Amino acid sequence: MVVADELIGPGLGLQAPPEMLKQWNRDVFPDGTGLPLGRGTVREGETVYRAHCIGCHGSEGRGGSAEELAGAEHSLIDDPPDKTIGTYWPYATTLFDFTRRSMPLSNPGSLTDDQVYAVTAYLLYLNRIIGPDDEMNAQLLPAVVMPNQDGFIDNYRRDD
Amino acid sequence: MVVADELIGPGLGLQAPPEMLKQWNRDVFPDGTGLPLGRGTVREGETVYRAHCIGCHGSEGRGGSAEELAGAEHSLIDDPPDKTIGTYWPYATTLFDFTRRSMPLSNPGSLTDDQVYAVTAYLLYLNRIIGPDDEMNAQLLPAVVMPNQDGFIDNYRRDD
Amino acid sequence: QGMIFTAATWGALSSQTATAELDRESWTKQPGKPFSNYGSPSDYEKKVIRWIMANDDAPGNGVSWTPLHELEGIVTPSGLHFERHHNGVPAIDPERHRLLIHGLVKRPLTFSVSDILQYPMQSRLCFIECGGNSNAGWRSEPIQTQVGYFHGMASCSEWTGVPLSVVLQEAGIKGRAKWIIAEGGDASMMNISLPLDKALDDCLLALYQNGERLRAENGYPLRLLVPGWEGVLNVKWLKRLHLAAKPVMARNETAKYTELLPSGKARQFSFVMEPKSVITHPSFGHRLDRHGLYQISGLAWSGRGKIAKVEVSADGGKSWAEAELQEPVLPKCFTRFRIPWRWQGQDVVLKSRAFDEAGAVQPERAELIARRGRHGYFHYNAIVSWAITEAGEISHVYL
Amino acid sequence: QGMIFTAATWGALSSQTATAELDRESWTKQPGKPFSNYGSPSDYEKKVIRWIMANDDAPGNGVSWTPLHELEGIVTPSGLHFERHHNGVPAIDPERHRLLIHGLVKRPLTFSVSDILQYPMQSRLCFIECGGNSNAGWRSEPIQTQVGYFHGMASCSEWTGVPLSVVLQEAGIKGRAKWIIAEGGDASMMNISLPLDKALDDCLLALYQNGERLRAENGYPLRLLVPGWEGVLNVKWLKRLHLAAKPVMARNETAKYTELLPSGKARQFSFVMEPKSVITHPSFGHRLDRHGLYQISGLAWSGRGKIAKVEVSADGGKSWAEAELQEPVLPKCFTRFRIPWRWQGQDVVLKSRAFDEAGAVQPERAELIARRGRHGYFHYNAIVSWAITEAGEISHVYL
Ligand code: HEC
Ligand code: HEC
Ligand SMILES: [Ca+2]
Ligand SMILES: [Ca+2]
Ligand SMILES: [Ca+2]
Ligand SMILES: [Ca+2]
Ligand SMILES: [Ca+2]
Ligand SMILES: [Ca+2]
Ligand SMILES: [Co+2]
Ligand SMILES: [Co+2]
Repeated sequence: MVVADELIGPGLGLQAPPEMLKQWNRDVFPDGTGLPLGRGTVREGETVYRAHCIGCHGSEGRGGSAEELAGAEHSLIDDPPDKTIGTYWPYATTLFDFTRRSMPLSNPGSLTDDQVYAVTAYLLYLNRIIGPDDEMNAQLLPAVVMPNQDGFIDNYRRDD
Repeated sequence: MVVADELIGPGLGLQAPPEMLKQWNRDVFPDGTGLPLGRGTVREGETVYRAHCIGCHGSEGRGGSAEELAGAEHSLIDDPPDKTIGTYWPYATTLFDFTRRSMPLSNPGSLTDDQVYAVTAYLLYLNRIIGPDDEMNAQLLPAVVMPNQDGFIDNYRRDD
Repeated sequence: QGMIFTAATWGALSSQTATAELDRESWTKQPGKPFSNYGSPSDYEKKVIRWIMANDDAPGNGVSWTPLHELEGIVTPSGLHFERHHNGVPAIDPERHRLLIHGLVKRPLTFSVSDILQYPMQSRLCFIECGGNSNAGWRSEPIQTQVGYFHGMASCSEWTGVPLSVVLQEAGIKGRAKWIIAEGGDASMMNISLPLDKALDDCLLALYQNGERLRAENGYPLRLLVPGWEGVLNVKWLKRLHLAAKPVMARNETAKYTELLPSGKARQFSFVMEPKSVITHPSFGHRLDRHGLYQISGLAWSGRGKIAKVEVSADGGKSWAEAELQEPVLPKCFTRFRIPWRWQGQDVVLKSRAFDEAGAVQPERAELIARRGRHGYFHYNAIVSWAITEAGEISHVYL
Repeated sequence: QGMIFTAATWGALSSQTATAELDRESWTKQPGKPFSNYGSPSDYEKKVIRWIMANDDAPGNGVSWTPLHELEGIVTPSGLHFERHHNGVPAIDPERHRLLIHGLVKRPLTFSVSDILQYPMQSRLCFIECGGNSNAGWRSEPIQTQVGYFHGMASCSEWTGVPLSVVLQEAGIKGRAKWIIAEGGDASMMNISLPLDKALDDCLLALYQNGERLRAENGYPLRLLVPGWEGVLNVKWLKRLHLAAKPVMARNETAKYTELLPSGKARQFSFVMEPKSVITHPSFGHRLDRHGLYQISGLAWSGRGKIAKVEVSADGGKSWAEAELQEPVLPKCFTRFRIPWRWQGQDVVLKSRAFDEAGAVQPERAELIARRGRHGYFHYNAIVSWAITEAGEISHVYL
C-alpha cells in the first residue's frame, strides 16, 4: 500500500464532481451496491427481449448468432457440460450489470433501467430461477439465489 | 577466421557459374581490377554528359538539382572548403565504378562501357585532371593521379 | 551453358523455380518508389496477416490471431498484435477521453490523456496472452492449423506507460480497498476486477506500444497493462478504475474466463498465464523439402517471470535437449529459443517444454487434462507435438 | 453546477478544453470498427510521421526522419524507421533475388532468399544510425526543429537474421581476404567495403525486422546488419558480397561518409557510431505549461557497446545527476534514460551526456569542433542543450 506523503507524480488529477461519480459508476455488485432505482416484470421483460434481443439470442434464449442464454438440458458434470445462466452464473446481479453496459450489442446503453430490470427478470424466468409473475428491482435482484452460487473456487488465493 | 571443417549451416549455397561471376561483379578497384574493355574520349564524354547528365548536374558539372561535379574555386582548407571530384576524390576509378552502377539516376545501367569511360574522361577534364584530347580506358584510368590521393587517414586502424 | 541459368543449373532444391538474371534486374534499372511518411509491409508479404474469427452478425465481436508461424524474434509488430474485441474498435477522441479513479479512495480524481502523458513512465517488453489462447487443444482431435491460428492470441510488445501505483497514490487508497474494477470505454464497456496488490506491483497505464502511441485496436488512447496475467485484465480504452473491497463479479470473471473442472466446480480468478512454449519453425503448414541441418525455433513465455529453460525433444518426449535462449531473456516476455537439428528423413515427433524461474513447468497434455478435464476452455498450456513424416509433412498430434 | 462539466469545473490546466461527457460517449453507444488483417496507427496520431527531405528532381534520393520527439521506449515501429535511399525503394521480387558470395573464397556461392531462411538465425535489438545523423549540429546557428528532424536518422529495431560468418564459412574464406565489398540490389546498386573481422564478429544477414519480414524501405528481402557501425554499411537489398584484399574505394567511402578535418585531411573508414544522447521530452516543439514535477526522458546509444551511464544537467552543465536507465540495457542498442525534474518556472538549460562501457564519453560541442572542425559533416555526436524560458518555451542552444 502506498503511504508516502509526498506525491510521486505531478499531481494533475482533478477532483471528480459528484454528478460524474454517480453517472459514470455502472458497477453492480452481488450485494446490490450500484443498482439503480426502477423495476421490471418478467412479462415486461419478454416484450423487451422480443424487441431487442431475440434477433441474436433466439427465441426463449435458445441461442442464435449470439450464445444461448437459457435452456440447459443437463448439468455441469455431464460431458459435455451444459453451461447457461441457470446452470453456471453465480450471481443474478451480473446479468443486470452486463446487460446495462453491453447489450443490446447493436445499440448498447439504449435501454432504460426499468427495461434492464425487466429483461433480467425474463432471463431469470427462462432459466427457471424465478416465476412468470415475478419482478426485479434493487431489493429483489441481489436476493436471488443462483443455482451455481457456490460453484467457484478462488484460484488467486489458492494457486494450483 | 572460420576454420571449422564441418559446416555450421545447412550448406544450401550453389556453385556460382562463371558467367554470373563475370556479369555480376561490377566492383572497380583503384588498381584497375574490375575495369572492362572499352574506351572513351573527353570529347565523346561531353556528348554523353549533355545527353544524360546535364539536366541534373548542370552545365560543365557546376551543379543543379544534383550536386556539382567540378568547378572548385578554392581548397579543402578554406572555410568553407570546396569539395569536388578534383579537390576531394582520391581515385579516378571510383568515378567509373559509381557512374556505371548508379548513373544516370533516372536510367541507371543504361550507358555502354565506352560511354562510361567517355563521361569519366570528361569529368576528369572538367576537374582539370586530364587534357581536352585525352581518353580513358582500363590502362589509363588507374594511372590517373588524383590531387587528393593522399588526403585520407584510415580511421579504422587508428581510432580516435 | 548459356547466358541464362535456370533452376536446373543453379536453382536450389525447392525454391529456385524462377530463372535468375545475369543482367541487372528490372528494379535496378529505374528509380524505386519515393519515401513514405509511414511504411507498411512489402507487397510480397501480404499473406502475413492477423486471421479474423468474428461473429457474422456482430463483426466487432471475436478475435484476430497473430501469425506466429510467419514471425521471428520476440517483438510482434503492432499491426499484427492479436485482437480480442467484444464490440468492435472504438474511435476515441483522445481530447474527450477521461480516466476516473473513484470508490475507496480519499480523493476521486479525473485525468485527461494529456495529463497522464506528463506522469513518470516506465517501459517493458511484455507479452499479452488471452486466457482463451490455444483452447483448440482441449478438443479431442488435434487441430490442424498454423501455429498462429492456434496459439496466436499471444503477442509481445514494448509497452510504455505510467505505473498504476503513481496515480493510485495521488487518489489516496483507503484501507479497505482490495480490488480495482477496471472499465473500458468501448461499446461493450467491459469491466473486470483486478486485485489491488497486483495493481500496485507492476501494472502500467500504457500509452505507447512499440515506441509509438497505442494502436486503436490495442486500447488507444489508454490501456491497462497487467504483466503476465490473462489478456482480459489488460483493459483497453481504459476509462474508469473503481477501488472496492470485493470483486464486482462481472460477466467476464464469472460466466467467462473461469474454468469448469470435472467436479462441476470452476476455477475463478485464474489470473497468471502459466509457462507455455511452441515450436514455430518447423510447424504445421511448413514442409521439409530436404534432409540435413535445420534450426528449430520457437517461443516460450510465462506469466510468473523469466523463462529459465526450454527443452526440445525430437523423439516424442523420450529424450530432451536444452535449447539456446536468445538474449535478452526478460520476465513475462516472449523468449525465443533455438536449437540445431539434423533431419535424415525419418519419422519424428518434435516437442518443446518451458520451465520458468518460479519453478513451473509446461505440462504434457494428458497431465493437464487429468487435472482440469476437457471443458475448462481457458488456460490451455500443454506441450505441443509436431509429427513429421518421411515426406517432410508436418501435422499436429497428441501423444 | 449542472450536468455538463466544462473546462473550468474539472478540466486541467492546459489540455482539457473539450467538455467532458457525463453520458456514455458516442463511441460507447454503437459497435466499433471490425477487426483488421493488418493494423495502422490511430487516426488521431496522423501527425506522427517520418519527415521527408528528398530531391525534387529525384524523389527517391534523400532521407526521411524518425520522429523521436513523438516516441517513447526504445523500439522504433518499422513504419517510422528512418530511410536513406540513393535512388528510391526497389520492389524486389524475393523469388528472383539472389545473394552472390565471391572473390577471395574457395567456393563462389549463390543463395536464394528461401535458402537463407533455412539457415540458423539470431536476433538482437540494435540501433541503426546514419553517419550523417545530427549533422545540423555543425551549423553555426543552432537549428530549431524537433528532435526527430535533427537526430532521427537513428532508429532501433529487433533484427533477426543469419550470422554472416555462417555463409562465409560455407564459401570458404581465403587467407588474403581482409575486406568484403557489399552491394545492394536497388537502382543505385550501392557498394561499400566492410572489414572482414567485423563481418565475422557480429554482422547478420537480416531477414526480419521487429518480428516480421523486413520492410521494403529497410532492405526487403535481405539486408546487412552491421551492429553499431554507421548506417551506410548496413547495405539494404543485399545482392553481393565480394571478398577482397583491399577496400574498393567506392564513392560512399571516399567522396561521402568521410570527414574533412581542418588540416585538409579527411577521416576515412570512420565506422563506429560514438556515444550520443538526446533528451526527447521535453525538447524543442514541446512547451511547459505548468510548474511542478516532470520526467525528463531521452535516448542514448553507442556503437561501442552498452550505455554505462547517462548524466543530465538542468543548469547548462554546471552540475550533473545520473539518470535511471530503463532495463534492458543492451549493447549497440537504444537505451531509454529518465530522471525526475521539478520546474519552478526558472530559466534553465537541460543537457544530457552518455558514457559507454568502452569508456567513451559524449563530448561538448566545443570539444568536438576543436577536434574535427566544422566541415566534417558526418559523425556529429555532441551534447545537445535545450534552453527553457520562464514562459516554458524550449529552444535549441549552443553553450
Ligand atoms: C446484435 C446482436 C445482439 C443483440 C441484439 C443482443 N445481444 Fe447479447 N450478446 C451478443 C453477443 C455477440 C454476445 C457475446 C459478447 C461478448 O463476447 O462479449 C452477447 C452476450 C450476451 C450475454 C452474455 C452471455 C454469456 O453467457 O456470457 C447476455 C446475458 C446477453 N448478451 C443478453 C442480451 C440481452 C438481454 C439483449 C437485449 C436487451 C441482447 N443480449 C441483445 C449479441 C447480441
Ligand atoms: C535525374 C537526375 C540525375 C541525372 C540525370 C544524373 N545524376 Fe548524377 N547524381 C544525381 C543525384 C541525385 C546524385 C546523388 C546520389 C546519391 O545521393 O547517392 C548524383 C551523384 C552523382 C555523382 C557523385 C557526386 C558526389 O560528389 O558524390 C556523380 C559522379 C554523378 N552523379 C555523375 C553523373 C553522370 C556522369 C551522369 C550522367 C551519365 C549523371 N550523374 C546523371 C542525379 C542525377
Ligand atoms: Ca444447451
Ligand atoms: Ca453457453
Ligand atoms: Ca564549388
Ligand atoms: Ca560537393
Ligand atoms: Ca531451397
Ligand atoms: Ca493538462
Ligand atoms: Co483465467
Ligand atoms: Co563514418
